[in-house]
Amino acid sequence: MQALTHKSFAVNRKPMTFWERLYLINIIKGMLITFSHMFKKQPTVRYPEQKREFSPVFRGLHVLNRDEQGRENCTACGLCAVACPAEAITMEAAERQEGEEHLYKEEKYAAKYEINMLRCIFCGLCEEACPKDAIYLSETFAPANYTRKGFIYDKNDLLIPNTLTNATALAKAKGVEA
Amino acid sequence: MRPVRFNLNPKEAEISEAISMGKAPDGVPGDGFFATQLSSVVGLARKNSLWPLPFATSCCGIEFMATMASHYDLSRFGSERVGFSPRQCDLLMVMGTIAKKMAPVLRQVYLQMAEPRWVIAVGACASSGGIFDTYSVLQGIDQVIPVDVYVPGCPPRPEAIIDGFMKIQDLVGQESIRRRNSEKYRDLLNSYGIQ
Amino acid sequence: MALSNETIQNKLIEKFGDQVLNFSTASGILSFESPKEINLKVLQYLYEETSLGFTFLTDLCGVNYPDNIGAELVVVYHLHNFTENIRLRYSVSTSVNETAVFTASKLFESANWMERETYDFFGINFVGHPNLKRILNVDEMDYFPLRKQYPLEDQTRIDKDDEMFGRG
Amino acid sequence: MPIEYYIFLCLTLFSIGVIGVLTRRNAIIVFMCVELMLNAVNLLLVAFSKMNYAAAQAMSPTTTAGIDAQVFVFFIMVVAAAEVSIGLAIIVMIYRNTHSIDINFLNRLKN
Amino acid sequence: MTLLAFDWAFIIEKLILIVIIVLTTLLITLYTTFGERKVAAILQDRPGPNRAGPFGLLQPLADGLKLIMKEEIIPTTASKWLFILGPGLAMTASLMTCAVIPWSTDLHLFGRTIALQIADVNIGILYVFAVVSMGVYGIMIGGWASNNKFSLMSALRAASQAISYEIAMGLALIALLMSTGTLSLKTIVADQVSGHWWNVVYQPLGFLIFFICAMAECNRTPFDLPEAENELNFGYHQEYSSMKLGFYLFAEYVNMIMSSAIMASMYFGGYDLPFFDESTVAPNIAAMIGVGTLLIKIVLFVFLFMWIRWTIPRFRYDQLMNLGWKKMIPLALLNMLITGALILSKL
Amino acid sequence: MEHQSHITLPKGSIEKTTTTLNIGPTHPATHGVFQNIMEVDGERVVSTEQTVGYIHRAFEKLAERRPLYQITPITDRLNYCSSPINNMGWHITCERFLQLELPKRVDYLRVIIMELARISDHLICNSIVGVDTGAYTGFLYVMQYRELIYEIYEEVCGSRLTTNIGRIGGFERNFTNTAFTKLEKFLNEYPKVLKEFESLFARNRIFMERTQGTGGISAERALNYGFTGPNLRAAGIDYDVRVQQPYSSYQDFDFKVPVGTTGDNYDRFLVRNAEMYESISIIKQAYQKIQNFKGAEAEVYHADVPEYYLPKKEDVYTKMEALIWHFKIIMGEIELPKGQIYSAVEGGNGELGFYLISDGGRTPFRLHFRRPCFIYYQAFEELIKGGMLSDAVVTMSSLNLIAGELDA
Amino acid sequence: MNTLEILFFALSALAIVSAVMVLISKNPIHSVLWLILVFFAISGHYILLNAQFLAIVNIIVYAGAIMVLFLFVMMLMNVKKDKEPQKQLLVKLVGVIAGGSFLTLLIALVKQNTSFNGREVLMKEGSIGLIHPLGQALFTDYVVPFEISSVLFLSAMVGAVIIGKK
Repeated sequence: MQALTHKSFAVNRKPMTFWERLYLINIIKGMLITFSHMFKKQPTVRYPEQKREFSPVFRGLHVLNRDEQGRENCTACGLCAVACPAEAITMEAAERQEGEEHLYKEEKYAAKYEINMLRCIFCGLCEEACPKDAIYLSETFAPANYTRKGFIYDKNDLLIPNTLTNATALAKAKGVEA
Repeated sequence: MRPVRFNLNPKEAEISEAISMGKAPDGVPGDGFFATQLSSVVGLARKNSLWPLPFATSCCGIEFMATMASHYDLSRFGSERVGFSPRQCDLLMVMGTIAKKMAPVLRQVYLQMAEPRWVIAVGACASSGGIFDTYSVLQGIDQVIPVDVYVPGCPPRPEAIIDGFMKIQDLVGQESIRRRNSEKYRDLLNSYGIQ
Repeated sequence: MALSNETIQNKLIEKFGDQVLNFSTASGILSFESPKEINLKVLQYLYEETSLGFTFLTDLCGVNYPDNIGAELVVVYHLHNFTENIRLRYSVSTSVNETAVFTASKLFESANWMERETYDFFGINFVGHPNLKRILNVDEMDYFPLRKQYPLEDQTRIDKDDEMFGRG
Repeated sequence: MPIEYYIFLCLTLFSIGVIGVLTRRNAIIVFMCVELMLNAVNLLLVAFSKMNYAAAQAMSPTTTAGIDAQVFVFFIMVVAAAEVSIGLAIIVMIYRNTHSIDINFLNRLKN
Repeated sequence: MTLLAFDWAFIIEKLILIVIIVLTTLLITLYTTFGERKVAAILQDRPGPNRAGPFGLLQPLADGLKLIMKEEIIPTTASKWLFILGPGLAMTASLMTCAVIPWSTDLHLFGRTIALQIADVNIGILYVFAVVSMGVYGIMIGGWASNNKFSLMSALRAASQAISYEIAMGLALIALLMSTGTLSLKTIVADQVSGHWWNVVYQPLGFLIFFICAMAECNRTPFDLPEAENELNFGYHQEYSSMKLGFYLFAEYVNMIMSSAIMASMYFGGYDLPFFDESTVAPNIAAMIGVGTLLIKIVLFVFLFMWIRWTIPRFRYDQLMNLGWKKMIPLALLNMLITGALILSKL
Repeated sequence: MEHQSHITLPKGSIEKTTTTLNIGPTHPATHGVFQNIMEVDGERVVSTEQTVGYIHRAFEKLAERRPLYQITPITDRLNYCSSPINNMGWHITCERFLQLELPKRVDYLRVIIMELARISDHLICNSIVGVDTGAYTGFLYVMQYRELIYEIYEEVCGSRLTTNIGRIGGFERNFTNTAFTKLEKFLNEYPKVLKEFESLFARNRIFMERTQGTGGISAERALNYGFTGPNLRAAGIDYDVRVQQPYSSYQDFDFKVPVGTTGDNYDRFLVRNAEMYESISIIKQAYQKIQNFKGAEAEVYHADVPEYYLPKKEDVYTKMEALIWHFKIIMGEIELPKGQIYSAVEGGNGELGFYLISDGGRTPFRLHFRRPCFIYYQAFEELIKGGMLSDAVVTMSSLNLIAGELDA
Repeated sequence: MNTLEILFFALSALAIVSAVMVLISKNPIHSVLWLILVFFAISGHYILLNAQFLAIVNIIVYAGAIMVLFLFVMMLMNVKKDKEPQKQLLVKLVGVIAGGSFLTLLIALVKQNTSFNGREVLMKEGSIGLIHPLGQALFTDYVVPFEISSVLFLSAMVGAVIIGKK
């Protein structure tokens, strides 16, 4: 078949030279390469003791956001659940009662908000779908567990620390070491 | 912009809830001092010499490669001897989607492993089916074999796989040497139809 | 030079008359249909006619239109002429009750598995195929999962409830 | 050690080889029994060599009487090795053509 | 010198020596497995096992204990006795070689002269050769008894490989024997100690052939076809679990150490420390220095084995056979001829 | 007496001279899950029957239930060694279907990401060929640099392997400076490592003998079997979608298409290796072009298509119109035009095609993936017939079979 | 009974028992393994007789090469125990009786022959079994047969290869 483009070039497939036929030269060359690696710096991240910084956009465990007054942002609109390709998000909406204004930002809130981390594929679509600045992914990766029920993260596990009551924890969550 | 960088409440794994643990029922005398000592020594040996059998079917297998490779190096935990012979391995690492066509094979591999054996389900697909809630995919390998540790993520990053591996190590280290002969363990296997 | 969509259309009409129909061009690819009886003839003509030279079968797949009574199942061929760099889409349709379509695996080795896949998904029976059996699904499966009437989700699941798995 | 002991031992081994040749049908086993017989002979040869050597040594301490027997054993081994290589090649060959190593079956090669 | 001298003190002395040598070999082997993992790791830019004990030093013990505590599986279709015999044979055959290795000059203890060699057989090299040719039975029997097609295939590979490379190995040895004129390892080493040069200087090609054949006999990459984990999935020992598997894995390393020791003794002066006059120190100290020297040589050879393993790809079966029959054997013959010619020309 | 032409076999003798070997589904050589039921005569392969479908996940059915943007995570899991190419391929298909015009900078950014993905794909394939011939170390050397590629992905999209990178109309966010720094680091260091990797294998006689003349296929047969990508190029046909039907502004780049002659494993190895060098050169060019953008143009990372590209978060929080669009896109209420499209990109393994049929609903009516692996794996029997078992293993890895793509 | 006798009888018993096992094993692989044991026993005898060279060569040649070949061929053919059709019982019986009578006859012959009476075999001593005198003999008196045997061996090798190639 004729050439389809003028961009092609043939790969280097020249026959073995005499020295290459002897095996030894190239084997020794290879051995020198491996030997030189003995003195190279190991790139290894010794994980439990040493942790690599993830990128600021890393898609790990979710968090539910609060505003500056410590109120939950989520209004249980369900967009995140719709956007989730894995169908991992469950929520139940509830109306905000009198006297709960300091808890919830808007009139509706998520009475129950569960993410099944075992189903979740950490694609980040929920974060993108949220119109209320409520759900974000964090830089913590989801830890392993022994049971399936250890992966149902409910609201308490997801909410970020309250600014008003627990400022130190929030600072920690923000990664600002005091 | 993200409000925080970290989620501070990742769920702690309760080792007592693992299917292979569980407290002895009341009235059963505990092991003697010697047996306990032996158990802990053997546990120590076993946990540092877990030879994995990578049952890698898809994406998670690629991350497992990264875990094995120089950047994360699973061999630090004494488990670089990756074998594909079920007889020789201690830890079945199921990584990737297990389709219904594959399920009998997986079960067969599990049956061929020598006791004591542990199973770790790496990734969403192996643990629960993940996004593939479809007619052809097994919704979690715990439908066919008992699973000791689940690792979430799709695929989990190498740190997460190592985290799961260390959970298994904790489990292995605490296991009594008599457990595999116990009634409870037999019941567990029976519940999966394994004699 | 340049083989254009019009040339192909004219040549085809010249050869097969009104048996080739529904010519249209979408995003640069000419597509047309024909009765399923002559699919091999058309493919062979496209392959062997030197001025056409569609010698590469890019893709073969099935589509199910449950609303087109009598032509529920469609087999779509994507052909490619490398030298002229032109693609072609050709489809034949068949009824869901009478699903026999001639196999293209004699012409293209690559059609072998793609036809098996199409059989597996849609139950299109490729006549003359050397080894027509399920390829991706288990042999015991008794339906053709990609037809529109069959559900996507695993029906035997017992652990599926809203609490565990989202919206269900 | 009296020479009779060795003779009896070797005769027993030899006879076992003979019985094997007579009773087994597997060509390879038959072949192996032949090897067994050869070895019995070898052992006997060595024993005889030492018997003669013992007698000769009494007269002259530097004698090499009986060494021929051991040289013969050596040659027998060489021949046995050659025989095995050819024999096994033939058996493999037959097996490839007929899918059998049954010696009774080889009768049929006659016609 | 006969093999059957019944002097009880002598026998006790030898028994103690055997126990010490075997135990030392096993201990070294244990750490060779660890060494292999570490060497592999370091060549591959990673730290290797480092969490069992300080620097991971307890790793081999952990492996061993785990293997002992693991369930024994004998496949129902396997032939039971042979299945058990296989690994035992592999282990015994590889350990038997250490009988003729001269570890050092004589020790003088309790008024006795203790030779640091289990048996100075005057056909030492032939003995080594015989034992090496036994080694393949372990693999063959184990592979066959597993009743598994991959294992069987690997057993066949092992057998044909072992036989083919034994020939070249023997021919390389003959050239060495021609230049040394003795079959006793002790004499060979002693000659090198007293002579000026190590044998490798006289027999460079012979050493190369011997080294390559030794790699093939130990089933090390690039000759690890019987194991070939990517093709045969560990081959002959894939049905083995627990300590029987341990024996197989162990035997490979014992083999490696033994062939290193033999190569060091035959070509590299054994316990001879170059540029060092042993007569300047007390004989016992000289003996100890000799042991140390030999051990260092062994370690270097073992490292070389590992280094090669972690660098190059493995052969294909037919290429391996080609190399053995069409390259190694003619080369060894050529080497023999040249040696003969040189010896004759010197006469 | 009638002469018998052949000897009749006695009872109990073995009729079959070949052995049936079952390679897979869990065999180290089948990266992922395939089953090969091989008939071998000694070590020679007489015939083989491939069984696939062990991780069939019903992608095509799944895609019929998902709006366009939710299909991206599914495409991730096709060829997971180079998922960004799949993502981009899918976005390009959608954009062509919806007739969206993209700014050049987005195209170039995409080219960078796609070529990185191609490098990581070829890198895995070639190093696995090394592993399957028995040399494990080269694999670990280059894997370190795949890790760098992953770090770049992570910087851009937040994930390593299944990237879900990009959106219809552009990227979800602009590349950060860290990403570019990492890219520079990669471009500086990687060619050296590739060179080193090459010298470990390419001229080593053991490796050459293992791969030369094994698993070869002629150009005609390769075409008939539907080969594309590096495997077809190794057989000598310089078909490359990037050149033939340029997408994402590939026409702006100057690169060469390496071709082999015999289509054997060695050619495939060399072609992939050469392509990695070409990819590096493409990335360098693209990076150069990106640096040439100045001012507001240098910040563009998506097309201005409010119907399909999510509005800015700040606007969603504050502006009603943005919120409405946001809802519409997420709920998948933007109806697609009727019609069909076939669009292809050059994936790691060859022509990765998307055949999208829309009936005007919110989800595709039918979406078919042309998975290159699936199509060329048919030829496996022809490739290995008459060769040794070891050749079959090497051939399998040098074909770069990705189970996820194959079974879909 | 001294150690020598103990060793002699133990080795003899081992040899005979193993030889019998070669016969009666159903599985040809087992037969091969038993035969290897016979060869080891015979090598043991050689060592008792101080024929060191022959002892080692016996192991190298018989146990190390020939039997590996046998084993190899068996495995190559994958001969299973039920694959060998058994001879009729009568034929077997006749075979055993014939062999037995043969043995009896030979023993009777030896017993009658008085020339063996009181002849002793020199154990553990004597230098003729060592490599030096043997080599001397081989390369002086027997050099022609030695060379001829090497030619024989070579031709056997070539023959085997040619047969195998067919």
